[in-house]
Amino acid sequence: AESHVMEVNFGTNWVAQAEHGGYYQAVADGTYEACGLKVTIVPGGPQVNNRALMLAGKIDFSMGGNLLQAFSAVKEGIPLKVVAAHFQKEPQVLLTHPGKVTDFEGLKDLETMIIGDNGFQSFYQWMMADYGFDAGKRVPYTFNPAPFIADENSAQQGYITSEPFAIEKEGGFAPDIWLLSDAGFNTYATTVETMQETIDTKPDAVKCFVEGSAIGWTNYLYGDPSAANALIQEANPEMSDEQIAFSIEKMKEYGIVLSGDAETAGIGAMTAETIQSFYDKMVDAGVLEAGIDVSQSYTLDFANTGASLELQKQLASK
Amino acid sequence: MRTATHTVPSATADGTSRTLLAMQNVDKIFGADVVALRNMTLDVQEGDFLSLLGPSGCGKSTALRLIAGLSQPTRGAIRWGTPMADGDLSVVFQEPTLMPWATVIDNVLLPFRIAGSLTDEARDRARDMLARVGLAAFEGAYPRELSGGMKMRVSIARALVTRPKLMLMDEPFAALDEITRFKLNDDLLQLKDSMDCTVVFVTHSVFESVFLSNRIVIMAARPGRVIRELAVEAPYPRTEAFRTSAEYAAQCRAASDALHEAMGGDVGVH
Amino acid sequence: MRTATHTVPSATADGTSRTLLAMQNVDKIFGADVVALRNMTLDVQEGDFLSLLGPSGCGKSTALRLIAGLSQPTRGAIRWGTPMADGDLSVVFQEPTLMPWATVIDNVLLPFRIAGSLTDEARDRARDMLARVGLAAFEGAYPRELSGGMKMRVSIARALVTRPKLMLMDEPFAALDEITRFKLNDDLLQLKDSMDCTVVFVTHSVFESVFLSNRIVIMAARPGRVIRELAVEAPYPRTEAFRTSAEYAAQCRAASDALHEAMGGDVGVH
Amino acid sequence: MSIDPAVPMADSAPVLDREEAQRLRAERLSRTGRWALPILVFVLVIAGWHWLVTAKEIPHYILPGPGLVASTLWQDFGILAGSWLVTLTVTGLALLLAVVFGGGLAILFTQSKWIEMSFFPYAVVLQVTPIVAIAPLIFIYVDSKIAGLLICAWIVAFFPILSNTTLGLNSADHNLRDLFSVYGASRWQRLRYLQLPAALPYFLGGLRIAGGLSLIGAVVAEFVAGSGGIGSGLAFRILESSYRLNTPRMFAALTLIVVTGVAIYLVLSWVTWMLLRKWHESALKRDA
Amino acid sequence: MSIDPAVPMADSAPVLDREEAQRLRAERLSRTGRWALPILVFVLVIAGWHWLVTAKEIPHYILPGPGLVASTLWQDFGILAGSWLVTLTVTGLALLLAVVFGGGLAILFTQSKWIEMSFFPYAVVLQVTPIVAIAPLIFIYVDSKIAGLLICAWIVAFFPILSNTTLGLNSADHNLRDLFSVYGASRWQRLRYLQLPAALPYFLGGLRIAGGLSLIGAVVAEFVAGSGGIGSGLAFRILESSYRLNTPRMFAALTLIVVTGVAIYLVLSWVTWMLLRKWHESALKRDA
Ligand SMILES: Nc1ncnc2c1ncn2[C@@H]1O[C@H](COP(=O)(O)OP(=O)(O)OP(=O)(O)O)[C@@H](O)[C@H]1O
Ligand SMILES: Nc1ncnc2c1ncn2[C@@H]1O[C@H](COP(=O)(O)OP(=O)(O)OP(=O)(O)O)[C@@H](O)[C@H]1O
Ligand SMILES: [Mg+2]
Ligand SMILES: [Mg+2]
Repeated sequence: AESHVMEVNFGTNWVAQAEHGGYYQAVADGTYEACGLKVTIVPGGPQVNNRALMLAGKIDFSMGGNLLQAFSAVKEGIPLKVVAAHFQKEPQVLLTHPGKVTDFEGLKDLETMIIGDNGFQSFYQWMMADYGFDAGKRVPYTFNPAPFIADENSAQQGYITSEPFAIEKEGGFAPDIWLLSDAGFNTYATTVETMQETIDTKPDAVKCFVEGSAIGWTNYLYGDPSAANALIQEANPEMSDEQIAFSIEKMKEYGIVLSGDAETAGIGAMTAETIQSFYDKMVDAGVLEAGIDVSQSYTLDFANTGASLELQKQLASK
Repeated sequence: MRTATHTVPSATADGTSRTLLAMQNVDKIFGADVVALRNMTLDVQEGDFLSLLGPSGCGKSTALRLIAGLSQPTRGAIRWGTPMADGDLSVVFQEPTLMPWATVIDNVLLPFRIAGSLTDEARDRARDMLARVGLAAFEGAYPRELSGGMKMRVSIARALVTRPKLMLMDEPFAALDEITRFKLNDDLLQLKDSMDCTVVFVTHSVFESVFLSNRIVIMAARPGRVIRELAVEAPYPRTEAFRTSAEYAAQCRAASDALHEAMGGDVGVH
Repeated sequence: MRTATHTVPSATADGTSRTLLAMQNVDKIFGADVVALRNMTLDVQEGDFLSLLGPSGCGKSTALRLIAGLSQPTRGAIRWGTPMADGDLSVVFQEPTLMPWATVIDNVLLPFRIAGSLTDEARDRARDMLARVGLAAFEGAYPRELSGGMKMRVSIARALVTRPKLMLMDEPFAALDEITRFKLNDDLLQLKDSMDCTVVFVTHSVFESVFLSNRIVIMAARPGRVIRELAVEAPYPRTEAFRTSAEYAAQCRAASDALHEAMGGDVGVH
Repeated sequence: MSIDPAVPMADSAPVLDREEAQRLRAERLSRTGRWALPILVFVLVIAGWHWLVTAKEIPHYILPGPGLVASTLWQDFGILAGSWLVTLTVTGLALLLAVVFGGGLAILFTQSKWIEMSFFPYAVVLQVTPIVAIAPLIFIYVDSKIAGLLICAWIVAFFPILSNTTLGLNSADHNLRDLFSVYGASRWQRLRYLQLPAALPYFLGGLRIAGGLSLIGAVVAEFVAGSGGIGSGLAFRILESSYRLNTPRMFAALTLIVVTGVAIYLVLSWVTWMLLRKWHESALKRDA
Repeated sequence: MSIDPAVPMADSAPVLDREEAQRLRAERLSRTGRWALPILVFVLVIAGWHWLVTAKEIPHYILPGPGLVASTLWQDFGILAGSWLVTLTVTGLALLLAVVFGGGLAILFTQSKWIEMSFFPYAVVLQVTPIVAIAPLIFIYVDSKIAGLLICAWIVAFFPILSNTTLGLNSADHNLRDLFSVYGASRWQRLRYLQLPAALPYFLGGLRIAGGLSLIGAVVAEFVAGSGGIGSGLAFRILESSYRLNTPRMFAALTLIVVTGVAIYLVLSWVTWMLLRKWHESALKRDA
């Protein structure tokens, strides 16, 4: 079987971190290799566009933030497919100074919304359309929380698994957290995207990658993550044990990876209904135009095989 | 004709004139070892038309620059007997030194502009001066459109137009033909007479220096130094008649002899 | 002395010489209306030492540039009787035109460098030529460290060092003192004699033109044109003796008269 | 050397005509070539791009062909035009600031060698500081968004003007400087009548560099300052179309930026030529 | 004008001494000032920074004081040094590329007005294209990461060299050009012996601008190329510390960048001075 090991690469959306733990886990413990893949993880970064590299065929799999871009791809006639969604919920949150606002609606009254470019293009569009947020209040988030800490009247985007930790550590206060998914932004997140051509020419590789990743995630969150963490810290020496522990804890606490469909169909599972309902919501909100055939944007052939169910039962129930 | 002493400024023959300036034991050394001037002492009396005559490279331009305050002596000093205000001085450099971005008339008007007196009268004077140097038709031209001699004439016009107290002229007429040159010689003398100024004049032409000056200082090269001073006794105004007089011819011969004799074989060219 | 016709190149008095070049009915107009040359016709015979004499701004430099091929006639043409290869020509411009970034010796060596013959012999010749113009001590100096006359001498050395077939010289000695000038006059004649070249020489000095040339072309200004041509019959080599001869004085007087007469009142200066 | 030794001496009249005709023809050719060649090259570049895209079957979402970009530009012009105007405004203001504060600093620096040695390093500091890193700081302390944008764009654009103008001011001919000294020119007069004109060719050189940089500066500033929705410039459109995977529109926006840059360059070149053609070597037509 | 009319004519010997002493004093002062003033200004800037941070109680995560930055620099030097080396390497190579391909293009462009008019616009296109937007395209078609990095950095840095060198090559004295024509110089000789030396001051001016830009280019390239962990330069450290809110370290990295930029500038200024001091107005010491 060794001679059949196929090399693929997977572009993430950020530098190595616990939010990519499942993939590193599968690399570290040989899960991918067991089904014949040698996976190289290509970390992303603030200005790095790994998706463009995938479109050009330089990268086999790319990590998607949420489903919006997959819908755009259909609209633009790009043969791109979401093959798995490893985060059942969008872990994106808005952070405020403690006690500053009392509910999600209240965020509108703040003077500054610190939102990154991608966030502005995706969930903020929805916030504007659905809740009436103001585009003019938005300043870009450069992944530096200082402006937020300095300004009580601001809100900042963040991953539930990262920013709250950093802010608590450096700013000395625990920010209030407003989960987007709770407010109705019901997209899958941290998806795995690939080109139709990859699915057509090497379906085994896709299957192996999706299933291996699901197993990897299970092991990472509920088994021993130390080997994956070592890889993460090797790729990103700045990543602290503390931060990793915090992230893992939050992913579990909020059921980011394992909740909803994932509990019955396995980690990474998607349903056509969820996707369609998210799309409809976005159309209603005016973020997307109507008439996109969203069924073109994904395939359930790989994600819902339940490859990790066994392991989930074993580990997660403990 | 007489060889003047040239050490103490107050000891000139003409008791009535006042000393305008005096170079006292001036050395000028460029870099480590190029001695452009060595122990040069020279006085200029008010009203003098003093010519500096000497071989190429003997330090004439350097002396002029020292007087103009454009360069500091390495040793020694330059003293002034009469206070000089800005604008009391004008210079014709050896090169035309025109502003390439300005028209001929603007170049001539520069001194007025700097003095803050750019009046209509100044413009008229500039036009008049351009006409005198034969460039009336070229006031709107740019320097690059002029011939070598025309450029130099603009530079001369610029120096004369302000009627300064002291004029330093470095071979102003070298690039000009004889006829223009004679014409400008006359003009210069007339102007000097009418406005009572002092001229220090560098030239290579013995004839010119005799025609124009009351004092001729002869310099030698390497190191640059004063070796003789001659006085030209002929009275002003000097006219074309003087140029054809026997006296003029005699003075020229004398000056030329003095130059040759003083320089001996060591004339900078071997 | 004789006024030559100046229309047909082949009609010169000396039947044995060949025509090197001929300017035929050349007009040169700058911009819309500055007529620098009007219907200028001039032939240069091989071996000529031809002087252009004329008032400032009459188009002497322009004519030289046309001959050098640096500028194209507006009308008319310049024909060559003898093929000229690269390096057969050298020019002394009215301005020194030295490369400020190169030392004196490197400036003089430029023609060799361009010809691809920068040998030790070339260096020796350059040094020799620098010594002749009195700049042996300055071969390592940069142009800005030289006096005006010294710069011009470097430019002269550069033009002479290659022993060209045709030399175009634009007032090369204007910035030099009489002694240096005489010395270089002699050198130039010697050189010309030894290497059998042709010289077209612009000067303001009647004396110089008579001493040096076999033909003197007198030009007038506005528009620039040839108005007289004189032949100087005295044989070569011409020495210091010639300069003091009665014949020389007579020829000078004749040339000067011709110049004055030909130019009338219209001498470019009014 | 353009001496032509082969032309025979005889037959001068016909030869004259022939030569004049030749001169005329060369002139006409050069006049045509001046326009024809750039257009030809442009057509070739576009054709090459088209060929590349079709021959290599590059999908439109990676590199759209020129036709697709052009038609997108046409269709989306309504959307893009507003953004274009925003970018143009910021670019123009940034260039103005760069001229004022780049040129002004250069003038200050040439007043004294000491000032220059003491403060020039801080200009370099500004030049090399990554905008992305200090933008948050700027936006913490500068309240007005447009002011922040302009500061960012200015930081990107000012240095070439400062550097070139300083060089130019220091390159004034020494003889002319001496002349000004002789006439007792004040600092201001020396600056106004000597140093500034002498520095003009250098300044304009810096300006032509800064023209493009202020456009880049406007784009970068927008990236770091970020404006959403209404009032956002081409940078925003690029990010947006890139996020939406609408590559043709992204290229249309890029095209607008590039066209703007070239237009700025051409305008500044024309200004340069107008100001210098009378006297500076770089703009003179040789001979006549 | 420096003529001093007030000095009396008598007493010349003591006056002479006094004057000479004065000249000496002025010279000594100027020699001391040359070093003392920049250092004084530097100390004042640092002190001002310190004062700002303490007086306004600016929290260290927004703007750390100079002391904190210095100590962080000292402590984290082990981490930062490797990144610094990476950035330095990319900067150096990018500057080299900018010199070769900026200068080379300038030489090509001055060979013919037609070539210049046809191709210069594309240089402007490169200059104004936002790297961020086309970086993905570059990385699609360029396999080697280091090559991609260098292309990005080069695009940022080359234009000032191209533009200034073109200007310089076109500014060679017309009389000298004529001289070269007379001697029948080939294109190459004219370039080598006339145009290149004449362009040197302009080229060096462009180089001093490009020095800083290639550093910026290296930083920007790293942003868009995005390398994580090992082998990544200072840009990555800045982003990372900014992300981690380790502001002191971010400023330590910024300090390294800034120091590098200033050092590059000083080195290039020194090179300029060495090459031009013999002959160019801008570098000449007036008089002696
Ligand atoms: N800036 C300088 N640096 C070095 N040496 C210089 C400088 N200026 C002049 N010299 C030297 O000083 C000497 C005198 O020069 P100066 O220009 O005064 O001569 P000059 O008498 O005016 O000659 P000319 O008649 O040729 O103009 C020369 O040997 C020259 O080489
Ligand atoms: N590039 C130019 N553009 C416009 N006019 C010019 C140009 N060059 C020369 N001229 C004009 O042509 C005429 C002749 O100039 P030229 O330089 O040939 O005179 P010249 O006889 O050499 O004078 P000089 O003895 O003063 O050097 C002058 O009127 C001058 O203004
Ligand atoms: Mg001199
Ligand atoms: Mg001339």
